[in-house]
Amino acid sequence: MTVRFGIAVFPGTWSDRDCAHAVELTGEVAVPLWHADRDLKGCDVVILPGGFAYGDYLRAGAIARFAPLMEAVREHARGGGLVLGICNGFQILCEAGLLPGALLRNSSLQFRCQPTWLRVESTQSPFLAACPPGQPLRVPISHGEGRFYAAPEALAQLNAEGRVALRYCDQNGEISDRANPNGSLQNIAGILNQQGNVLGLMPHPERACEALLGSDQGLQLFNSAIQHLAALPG
Amino acid sequence: MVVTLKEVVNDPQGLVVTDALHALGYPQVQGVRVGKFISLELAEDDLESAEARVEEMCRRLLCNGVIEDYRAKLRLVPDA
Amino acid sequence: MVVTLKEVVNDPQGLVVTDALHALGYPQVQGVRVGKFISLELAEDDLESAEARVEEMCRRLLCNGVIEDYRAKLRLVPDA
Amino acid sequence: MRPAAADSPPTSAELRELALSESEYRSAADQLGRAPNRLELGMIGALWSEHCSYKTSRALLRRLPSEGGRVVQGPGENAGVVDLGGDLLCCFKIESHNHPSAIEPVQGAATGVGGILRDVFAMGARPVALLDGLRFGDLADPGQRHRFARVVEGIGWYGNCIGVPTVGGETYFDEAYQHNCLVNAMCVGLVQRDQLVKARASGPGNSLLLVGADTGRDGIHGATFASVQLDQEAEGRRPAVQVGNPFLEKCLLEACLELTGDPDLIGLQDCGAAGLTSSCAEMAQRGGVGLEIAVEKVSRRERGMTPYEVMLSESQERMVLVVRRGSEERFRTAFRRWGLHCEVVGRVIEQPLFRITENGSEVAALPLQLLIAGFPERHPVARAPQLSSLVAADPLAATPPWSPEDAWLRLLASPNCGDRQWIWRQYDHQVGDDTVLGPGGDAAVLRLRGRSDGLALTIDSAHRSVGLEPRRATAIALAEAVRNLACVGAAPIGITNCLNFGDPDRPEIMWQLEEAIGGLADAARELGIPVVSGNVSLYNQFAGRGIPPTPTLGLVGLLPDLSRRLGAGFLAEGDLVALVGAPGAGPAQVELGGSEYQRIAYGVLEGPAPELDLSREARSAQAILAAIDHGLLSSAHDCALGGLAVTLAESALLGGLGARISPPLDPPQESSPNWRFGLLFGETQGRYLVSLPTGRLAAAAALFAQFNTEFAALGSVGGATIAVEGVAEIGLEQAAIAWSGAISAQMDSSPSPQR
Ligand SMILES: Nc1ncnc2c1ncn2[C@@H]1O[C@H](COP(=O)(O)OP(=O)(O)O)[C@@H](O)[C@H]1O
Ligand SMILES: [Mg+2]
Repeated sequence: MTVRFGIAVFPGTWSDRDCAHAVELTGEVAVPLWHADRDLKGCDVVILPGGFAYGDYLRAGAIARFAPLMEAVREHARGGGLVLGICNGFQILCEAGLLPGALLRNSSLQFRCQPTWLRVESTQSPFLAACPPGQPLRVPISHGEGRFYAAPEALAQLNAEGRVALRYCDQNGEISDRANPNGSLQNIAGILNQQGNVLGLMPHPERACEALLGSDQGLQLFNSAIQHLAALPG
Repeated sequence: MVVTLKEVVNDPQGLVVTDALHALGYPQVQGVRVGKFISLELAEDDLESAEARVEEMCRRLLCNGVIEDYRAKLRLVPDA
Repeated sequence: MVVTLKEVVNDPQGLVVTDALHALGYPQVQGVRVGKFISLELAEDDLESAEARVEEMCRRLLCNGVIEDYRAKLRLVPDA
Repeated sequence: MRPAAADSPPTSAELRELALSESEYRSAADQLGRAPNRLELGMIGALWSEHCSYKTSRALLRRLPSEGGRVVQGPGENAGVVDLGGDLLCCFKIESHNHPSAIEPVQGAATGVGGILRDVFAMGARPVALLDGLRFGDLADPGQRHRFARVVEGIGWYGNCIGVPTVGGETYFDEAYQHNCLVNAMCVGLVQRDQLVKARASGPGNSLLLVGADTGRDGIHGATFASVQLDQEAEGRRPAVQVGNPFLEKCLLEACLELTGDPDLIGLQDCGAAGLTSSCAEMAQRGGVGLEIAVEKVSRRERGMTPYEVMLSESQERMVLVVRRGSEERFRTAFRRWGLHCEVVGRVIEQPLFRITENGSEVAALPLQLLIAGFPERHPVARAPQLSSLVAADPLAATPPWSPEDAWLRLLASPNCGDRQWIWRQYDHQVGDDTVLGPGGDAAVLRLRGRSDGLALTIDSAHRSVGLEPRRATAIALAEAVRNLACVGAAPIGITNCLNFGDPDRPEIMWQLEEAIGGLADAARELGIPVVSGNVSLYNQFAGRGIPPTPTLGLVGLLPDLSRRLGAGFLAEGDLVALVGAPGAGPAQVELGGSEYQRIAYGVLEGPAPELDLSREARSAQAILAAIDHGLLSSAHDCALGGLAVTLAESALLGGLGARISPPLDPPQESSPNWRFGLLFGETQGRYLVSLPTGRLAAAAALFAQFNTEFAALGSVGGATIAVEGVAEIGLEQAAIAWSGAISAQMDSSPSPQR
């Protein structure tokens, strides 16, 4: 059975092609999903890729979340379907209320494109189940508004429910301010919804799928999702 | 209307502006916060319903309640 | 204070927000422009000189005179 | 022809506003056989401006070689095009946005990027890379830091937002750029041969479409604005600054690329300088037809705009298309899908005329010949200034202010030799998933999907001696660019160039322009690389003072085998370090004239520029490529700014490994006791610093001998220091601190608050 990855395209999205490329590397199928459609074309996984949907005007993701496609994504998520929000996609998921918190301007006030190390904090999620525990992933970031914020209660709940998926760390998996590229609370790089089927992260796993380009460890997220779906009954 | 970051959310831009102003020789600057000023022209003749509408636009789009507060002031402009 | 793009200067953000509001079902929105709202606390007891200072800060740093205009409103706050 | 409503003759003030001379006005009136009306005059002024007409540089530009086996399109279209083989074409061009960036750094730089992107996708090519060439004054000056930070922010903002990686560039700081920062942007795109679009109109009756942003009163007279000195006057011209909209451009880009290859798409062109006037006139002229525009059909951003304002508006993010009659609706629908509105604003006509009508009545009618080619070419006097004594000066005469170690560290800590990461970490250099080598090396490398070869890109400007010897210093820029490509394993296939100069009406500046173009032309011929596109920016002048002549070259190269690519950093402890291509006795050169060491140690520019031997350069580049192809080398680094010492330190720092070399210490007899500084920091051309496994020494020596290229093993990689035996030695840690802080330490001390 092949897995169909739907890749959302909003006006201003740019990592859709990179995501499609990553999916092709896994041998599965990438299906473009147009923001104005309500149809997920029978996709098993929906990826909200990186970019600057609607120019990130007003707030990153603020306008994109109203796209007709997002209603279908919401449905999909509610039914337990897998949703992966990368960078701008993460911002959209937060604006849409599918994930808690918000992403603010980097504390440096500058855009940052650099490699980061990510510590996998929870293998609960289908996207992370296959990641070898205790082994940080090398995945680049590329954003100007990636500083994760959530109100204290929300933050406490995220931690309590094991929904912090990834934290910025150093090469040895140590969490430190030096390893925090954007000032995110508690070095948070990615979080999960309650059921764990929706993952949002600022780093770009689709850019870390080939050694030729510096790292292939981002592939683990895609493969993990594929294995999860393969294991499902029926 | 004015959309500002909640007090609890820290505002690095405000801090940098503060430092910059101190550096420029304005020690009397205590604290700066930077928000958005959105001016919006509405074709409505009834102030009441206009206020309700703006309220709604803020909640839905213009302001993100997780991190921001807003306040709106409406002014009736003859034959806008 | 409020820092806004000059009238003659194109405001892409305002245009996109306008379209978004129309799409959300607010046809009565005529035009939107997005600027900055900067709140600044000054330790000055004399309003006059405070105004002069703020004026100066705007010209020197807070407002980019090439494309932006500004207007400042000051309020005296007891023992700020 | 019937004069459209005649006006009173223009005042000299009006002509000045249009940057038209009295004689140019008379010439226009003569060719027209009548007095042009105001609108026509505005259109003529814009198209006859230096920016659009190249009336001063044109004759010189003809000297540049633009032929070559791979050349598909030379100068004359929106961008140059070379053949990569397998029906894949590479489309590239560099352009300046100096004046706007000087006035509003963020938006000026951003719209510069937007403009060059449009030039590339106007040809149907998908932009795959951006590069930027930057020049600023002394970073110690807070004003310069602010401007620099803002320009970097603007370039980053536009490129990051639109999703095209900025993979490389060049940055240089010198007081001489205090009042005229230079911002050059280069874009590289890829297109399948059958998708290539030309900016030509044809087929009378076919429709002219305008798509993208609404037209506002933006940058009216921007073209003329870019063609006059930047001075107090600039104050009044400020409206020429614009706010870019990368989001809109991203939609335009995708929509246009969906339409290329459509048989009904006849011509595509961006609206750049002089807006509709220039883009439409160019398209019509290239196609040998005429165009008619109904100005009221142009959708406006502001009320009450006159035909004059509409025709001369330089509103960003607009494209014009010529499509086959009957297919208009299809195109409009395609654009609407991307949220873009697209209007039919005119049609192609038989006569070679540019006709403008407003609600049916003619408001302008000009022969295209007059608009595009009617301007009198200008040939200002060129005279070489008296420089011989400066050139003759001995750069080794003065007593060195510092010890060799001290000087070495100071060079590493200078913003011109130091780490540039502070800049490029703000640029998305990876989007697109093709960046194999990003910023930070000698050249950027992109893979080509489904192929085993790769693309290499670099930007390089003239050696600092350019003020004294523009000809040689410009040739050096090309030689250096070729070495940069060779270091990663690529052979050059095309050049684009941006000529940033002062006021050409000053004889010494006209001389600089002639010499620089001559130097580029000769070197490009000798090295067999075609110049396929470029741009000229004159009047980079403030209060009577011009910038140093700054020809900036962008080169595209091909790596035959991507898997063989090399980096500049040392790879392995124990590897040998060798110097390739060093003429004569070995590395003991004393060429400090115009060197970076001379600049920071003495703050002067004197002495002869480094020797340049192009046939030697060609040979050694060949040799390096062969060595890389045979897998003999571990690293290769071009030996340029800062000389052997800085190059050695860079390879060490990039690899995180120390190194020790012992060059033969045989100072030329006549050289002063300062020859040590010459050895360390002399900027002798033609050299590569390479490292290789000891086991490959014999093979390498043999190979370089075959190419009759000097090869000298000087030492080895390893240890906690960087040492030139018997001359100077610095700690790796020490060096790392100096080098990595060169820019970031200064910049992060004063973060810029705006935006
Ligand atoms: N220095 C140069 N060398 C070669 N070609 C040049 C040079 N300057 C300009 N050109 C060519 O002249 C044409 C017009 O240049 P330009 O006005 O910058 O293009 P555009 O109008 O598309 O921005 C282009 O084809 C450009 O490649
Ligand atoms: Mg063009």
